[in-house]
Amino acid sequence: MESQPRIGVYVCHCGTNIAAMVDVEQVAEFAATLPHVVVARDYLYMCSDPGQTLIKQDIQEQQLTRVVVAACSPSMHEPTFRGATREGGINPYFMQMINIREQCSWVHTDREKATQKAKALVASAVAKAALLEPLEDREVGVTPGAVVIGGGVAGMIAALDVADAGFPVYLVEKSDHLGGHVADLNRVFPTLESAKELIEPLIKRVQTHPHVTVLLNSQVTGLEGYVGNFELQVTNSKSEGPNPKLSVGSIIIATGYDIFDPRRKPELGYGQYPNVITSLEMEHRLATGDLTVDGRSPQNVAFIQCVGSRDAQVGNLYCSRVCCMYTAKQSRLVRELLPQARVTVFFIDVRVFGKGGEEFYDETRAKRVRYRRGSVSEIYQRDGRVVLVGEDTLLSRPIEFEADLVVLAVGMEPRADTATLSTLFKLPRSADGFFMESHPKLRPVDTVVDGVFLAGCCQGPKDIPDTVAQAKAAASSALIPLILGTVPVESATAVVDADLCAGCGMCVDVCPFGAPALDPLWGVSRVNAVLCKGCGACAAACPSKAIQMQRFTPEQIMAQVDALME
Amino acid sequence: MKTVIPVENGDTLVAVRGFLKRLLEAGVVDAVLVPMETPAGAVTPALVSDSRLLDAANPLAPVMGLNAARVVGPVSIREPRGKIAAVLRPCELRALVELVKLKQASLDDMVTIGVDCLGTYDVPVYEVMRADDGVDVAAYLASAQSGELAPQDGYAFRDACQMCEKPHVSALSSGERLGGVEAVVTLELFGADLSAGIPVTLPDELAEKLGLTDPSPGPSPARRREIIEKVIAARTQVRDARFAEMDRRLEQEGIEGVFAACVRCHNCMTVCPICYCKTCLFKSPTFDHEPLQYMNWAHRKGAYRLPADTMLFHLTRLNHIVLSCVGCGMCTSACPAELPVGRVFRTIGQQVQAVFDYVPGGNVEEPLPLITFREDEWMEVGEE
Amino acid sequence: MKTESMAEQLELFGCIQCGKCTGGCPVARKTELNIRSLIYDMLVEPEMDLKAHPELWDCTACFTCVERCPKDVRPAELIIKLRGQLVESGRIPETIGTALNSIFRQGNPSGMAREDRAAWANGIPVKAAQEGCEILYFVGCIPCYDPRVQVVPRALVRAFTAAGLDFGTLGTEESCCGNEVRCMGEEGLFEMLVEDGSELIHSVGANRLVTTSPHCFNTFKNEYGLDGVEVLHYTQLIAELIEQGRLDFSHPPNLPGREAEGKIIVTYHDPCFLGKQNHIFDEPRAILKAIPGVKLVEMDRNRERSLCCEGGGGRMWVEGTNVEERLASQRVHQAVETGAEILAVACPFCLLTLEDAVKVQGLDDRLRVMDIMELVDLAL
Amino acid sequence: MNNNAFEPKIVAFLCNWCAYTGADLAGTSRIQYPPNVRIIRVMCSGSVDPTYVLKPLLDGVDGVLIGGCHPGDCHYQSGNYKARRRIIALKQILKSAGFDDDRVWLRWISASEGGRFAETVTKMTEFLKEKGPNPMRREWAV
Repeated sequence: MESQPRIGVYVCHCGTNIAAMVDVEQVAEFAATLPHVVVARDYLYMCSDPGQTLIKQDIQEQQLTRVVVAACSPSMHEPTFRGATREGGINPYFMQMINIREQCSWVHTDREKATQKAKALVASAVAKAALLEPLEDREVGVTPGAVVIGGGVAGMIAALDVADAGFPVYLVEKSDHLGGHVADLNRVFPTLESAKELIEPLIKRVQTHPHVTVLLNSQVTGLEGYVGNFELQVTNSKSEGPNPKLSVGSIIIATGYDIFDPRRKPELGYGQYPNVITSLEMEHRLATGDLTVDGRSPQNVAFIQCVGSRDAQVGNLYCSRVCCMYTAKQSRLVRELLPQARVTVFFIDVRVFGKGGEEFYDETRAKRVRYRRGSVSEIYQRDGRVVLVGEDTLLSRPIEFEADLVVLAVGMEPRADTATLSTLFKLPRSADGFFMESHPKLRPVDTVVDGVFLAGCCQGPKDIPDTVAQAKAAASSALIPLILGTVPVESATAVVDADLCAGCGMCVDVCPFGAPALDPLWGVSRVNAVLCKGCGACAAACPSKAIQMQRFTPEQIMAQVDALME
Repeated sequence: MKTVIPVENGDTLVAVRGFLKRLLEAGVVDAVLVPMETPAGAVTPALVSDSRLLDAANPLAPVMGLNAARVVGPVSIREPRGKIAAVLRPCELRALVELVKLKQASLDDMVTIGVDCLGTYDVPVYEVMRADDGVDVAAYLASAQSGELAPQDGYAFRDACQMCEKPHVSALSSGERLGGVEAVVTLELFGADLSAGIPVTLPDELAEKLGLTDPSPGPSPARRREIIEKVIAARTQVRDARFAEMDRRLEQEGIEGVFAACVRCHNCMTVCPICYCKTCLFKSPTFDHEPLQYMNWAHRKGAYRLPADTMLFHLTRLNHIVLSCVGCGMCTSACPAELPVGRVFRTIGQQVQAVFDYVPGGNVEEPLPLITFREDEWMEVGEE
Repeated sequence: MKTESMAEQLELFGCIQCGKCTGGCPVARKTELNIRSLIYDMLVEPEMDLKAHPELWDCTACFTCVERCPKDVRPAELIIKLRGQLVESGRIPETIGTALNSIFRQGNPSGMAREDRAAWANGIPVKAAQEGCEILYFVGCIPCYDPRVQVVPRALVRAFTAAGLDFGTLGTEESCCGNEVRCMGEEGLFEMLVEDGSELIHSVGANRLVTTSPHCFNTFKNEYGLDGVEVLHYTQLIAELIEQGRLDFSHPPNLPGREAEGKIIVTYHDPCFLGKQNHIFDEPRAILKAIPGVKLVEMDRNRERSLCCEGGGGRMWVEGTNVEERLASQRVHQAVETGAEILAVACPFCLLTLEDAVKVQGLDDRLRVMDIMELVDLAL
Repeated sequence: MNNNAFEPKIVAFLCNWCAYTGADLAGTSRIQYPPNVRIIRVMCSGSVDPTYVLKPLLDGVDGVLIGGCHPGDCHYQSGNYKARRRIIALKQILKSAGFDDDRVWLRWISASEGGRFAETVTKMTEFLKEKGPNPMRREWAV
């Protein structure tokens, strides 16, 4: 039996993320007054090396036996602080995290109340920490292999990297062909390379790779299991036969994007005037070299940027990141195809930040593509020509601009089936509707679901180089469990106090995993820890609390509740 | 088959004892679990293997000191076990069904002998009766024929009995249920002239072993039904009035008002046939609080009732067992503060049981409501 | 005038100077009004000299700028606020002052007597809403007093009666809704009208409120906060009655003086306050399509791209800085181009401005301007 | 008692996979909600013992929220279905025993429903403000 616990409390500023709305110093001062707390500190970034060192040093110098970290969500940094606790020399499960960022500073505006709440949460964490028990890490084997959903550039690159590492990959593609949107493009910026030449060798490599199984016309319709051992139900829209079930260790989502439908900006007349086309339609025209309108070569070609992007009216607040560059590309190609035509780009801002972007933009203007600042407000028809109505904001003058071909630089949107996949995979989406990464800076390809990674435009608009970079990042993250061969699993399991157990078997009845079973000899429950997933349904069913969930024991939970009542 | 255990000289009890003895003597069972009169005259269940001792058996004694389902568990739950016949009242049989679901008792190799219940007295009342006026057994048994179930003058039946609307048994083999509590063998007192014979229903095979081969009509099923309905009607009236009154009290005073005088002796839990935990949660380390904790609570509310968590105990016990509560009322009998524990549990119980359409003690095949679920039920809950 | 606090209050800092507001502004093309540039001034200059901006009174409050803004800035609200500054300091065109004064005293902008407000209904039985009714019919100032427009409420009453609706009007207790008052920047008067109006409307207990004018409709729907009262423009209610089969057209409209045979070709002009501002485009068209013998044709500029008639935002009472070029004149020519013989409208202001333009442009023999309700009435 | 000044205290038991993650999402999305809620993370709504709900209620907390995955989405297959029955039973017991069972809310909130979480807390706070403090806050004899 250990003596009284010695608790250290660490309150994180998270830069200003927490400190701006929560008086962290005051929280730390308060924490120092709580029972068993021997040291309480606040620090700029607890997760940083110096922050972790604080914890490690205190464990050693102050003989701490418990650590409480008040910072961000445990889904962010629980492993970090468990690591620090372990390195400090005590069991990593003696660390209790409490979330005062997502639950406090980011959602409240009253500093005093937010601080009050943070204090209560810290008190409850301290109360629980005093009752923590040590646990051992546990792990299970991994099914070697990955599923990649989406056969565009992102999906193919990711699939190839995983396959090249020697693991089987199932590439699940909804349509009847690989290549995604890039397959519909003509040339790509800034190299003006043919998209065909880019994509076709890639498709070929995927199709012939011995470790890649391509499933066309297929969709994932069911998902079970967890990181290391997923089982996916795949439905093939073209075949009647039994649907394959895929068993893999990790999953990469690369489902891409939809193109904005400019009919949602009715003032631009798309769908009404045949000479108002989308940039994608322009790609097809450029591919065939036929730019004629009603059999005539257009003399005045106008491009309108930001259609469906940066636009609260259609709910898309984000910049689609590629339109400026492809507009520069298309406008230049038009100039080359129609040397006599006047080509004008209406823009709000020009964003050509990628490698070679600015240089490409310079060359485009040098080729006499005219950039006019001011977005077009509406388009109507006059004498068979379309009239762009807007303001040249540099001239500060409303203008009517007659054109015989107008290209709407449409942006990207989350795919229509994002909601379905989001539900299936339990993946949150960010405010823009795209899938949300775990952390915008530090975990850009991870999701909140362990073992599920994001690649390409399903996470947000990006160009081909960024897509490929993210796909390769997703592949290497997805490979980690496959290469390790094991993944850690929930260390906390249900445990039975045989002296208390009356053998009623309710825990057995409520467990979906068959973890507890009645011992035939003694008539008491025993837990098979390998099968236990740590949900705690058994503990809730047990009236005498003979079976309990580690880390969520009734003593711990009631101590937390009690501390919150103060 | 249905037959009648013949009664000689109007001594019904001797006929019942004879029937039980034959069970042992014919080797049908190894022991009989039955209420016995101790040499001092008290009545208590015993497991009897020597048929001679059954001369002290008295399953018709109008007293209930405990719910015998509690003692069936330990003698039946594990292999190896012998064959047992257990003589039980309807509320005991129902509790037994719940305990079987909770794996606290087993019906394997068990001959349940259900006896219609004419109402029982609490032990202290019964003791006073015995000492002062004597127990008028003849009048008590005669009430079975008329259905005019009344306590002896100057005494009252147990509170739970007064409002018991499930006083009768139905044989598993008979096919005619009458909604009674099921048993393998049933001694059907209602509607019968017990001074002449005791109607019994039992499996043919068993009847043969016992030499009860003479099928006898006994009272007509219609007559029995009529009497049972009469008893139920009277009891239901009492029950509903008490439910209504208790509902009112709970609404006005809250459970904390009704149980205000609780002394936390845990007797209600100890005598409850359904409270099966080895150690009650409230006696376990989970509720071992630190002195500082008590001090905090005292500071928080200004004053803090001790022992701590008294209402939490009652509400948690409601949570744990109210869906299985068979209304035997032993809790009320055992309460030193004379709180209407049973009435509270029955009043709340029938409302909660109705939510899940669950009848405790009905059928061992029906799962306990809280360990099962249907995906498509209560779809609106949680979505608001 | 100091700019900073107003820029903050109106959230002008979200502006990215894309120019869609000025680009779409129907009067920017003919006057000095440049709302984008005004916003820019507000953002970068500490002070603004309002005297230098007589064009502020050119705005028709069509709200195209608000409809187009990709950043949820509400440019028109800046104009309203700036006008408010002018109103506060008393620097307003005389005609505007007269209109506001009349609203304050008589409850209407036209200088008419309050007790004559119900005169439009002379000879037609109309229940007083104060007695209780399901639908409160808010007639509006122009429909009450203007002899040209009065036919519209009369037609509406006939249609409501034919459909068996339980409706009533506020009679002489009805006062100006304040939509134009707000647009002209007289916030204090507007608040007073809202307060009195809300109380009066709630006291009736009707759960639906229907208006003749899209202007009244807009202000009740978006500014009053009438809890528990559904606000409808009459085109919504009439379309609903037709849909439910409660209004039966017996014959094509009997157009007096029409000699041509065959279908009556009608084009429809979307009023700003109904279309751009409240996105009611389909119901008026549904009514026209339901009238037997009518063929609906569209002008190139329709729905979201409709052209303002220049009657809103107080412009009924002030000419603006460019009287030569009138949008209404452009509009009637666009209507003629479709080959329509009737330009249907659903707004009292549009009815007056466009009909005026037809006369000025000498198009009387080619185009008639009619309210949708006139056509409905002639076909019932 | 002036109800405007009354700030209800809510204890929320949120399942790790859906509701707790939804609360995290409300945070990362900066969706504001009243600071009246105190969250206790549990692995599954199916692990919430009614006693954990009763204890704070008797101690005077004004509301208890139990948040789990939507039906069909339980990380542990069926924990939320069991929670549903358990909480329904608990609420009926509370109601029958003379308590305000509407101080106990069971809500399904998915990991992607940050907005729904914030809205639930907002609604519950408003509801409890309207309702007034838990009388148990002042009763010592329970």
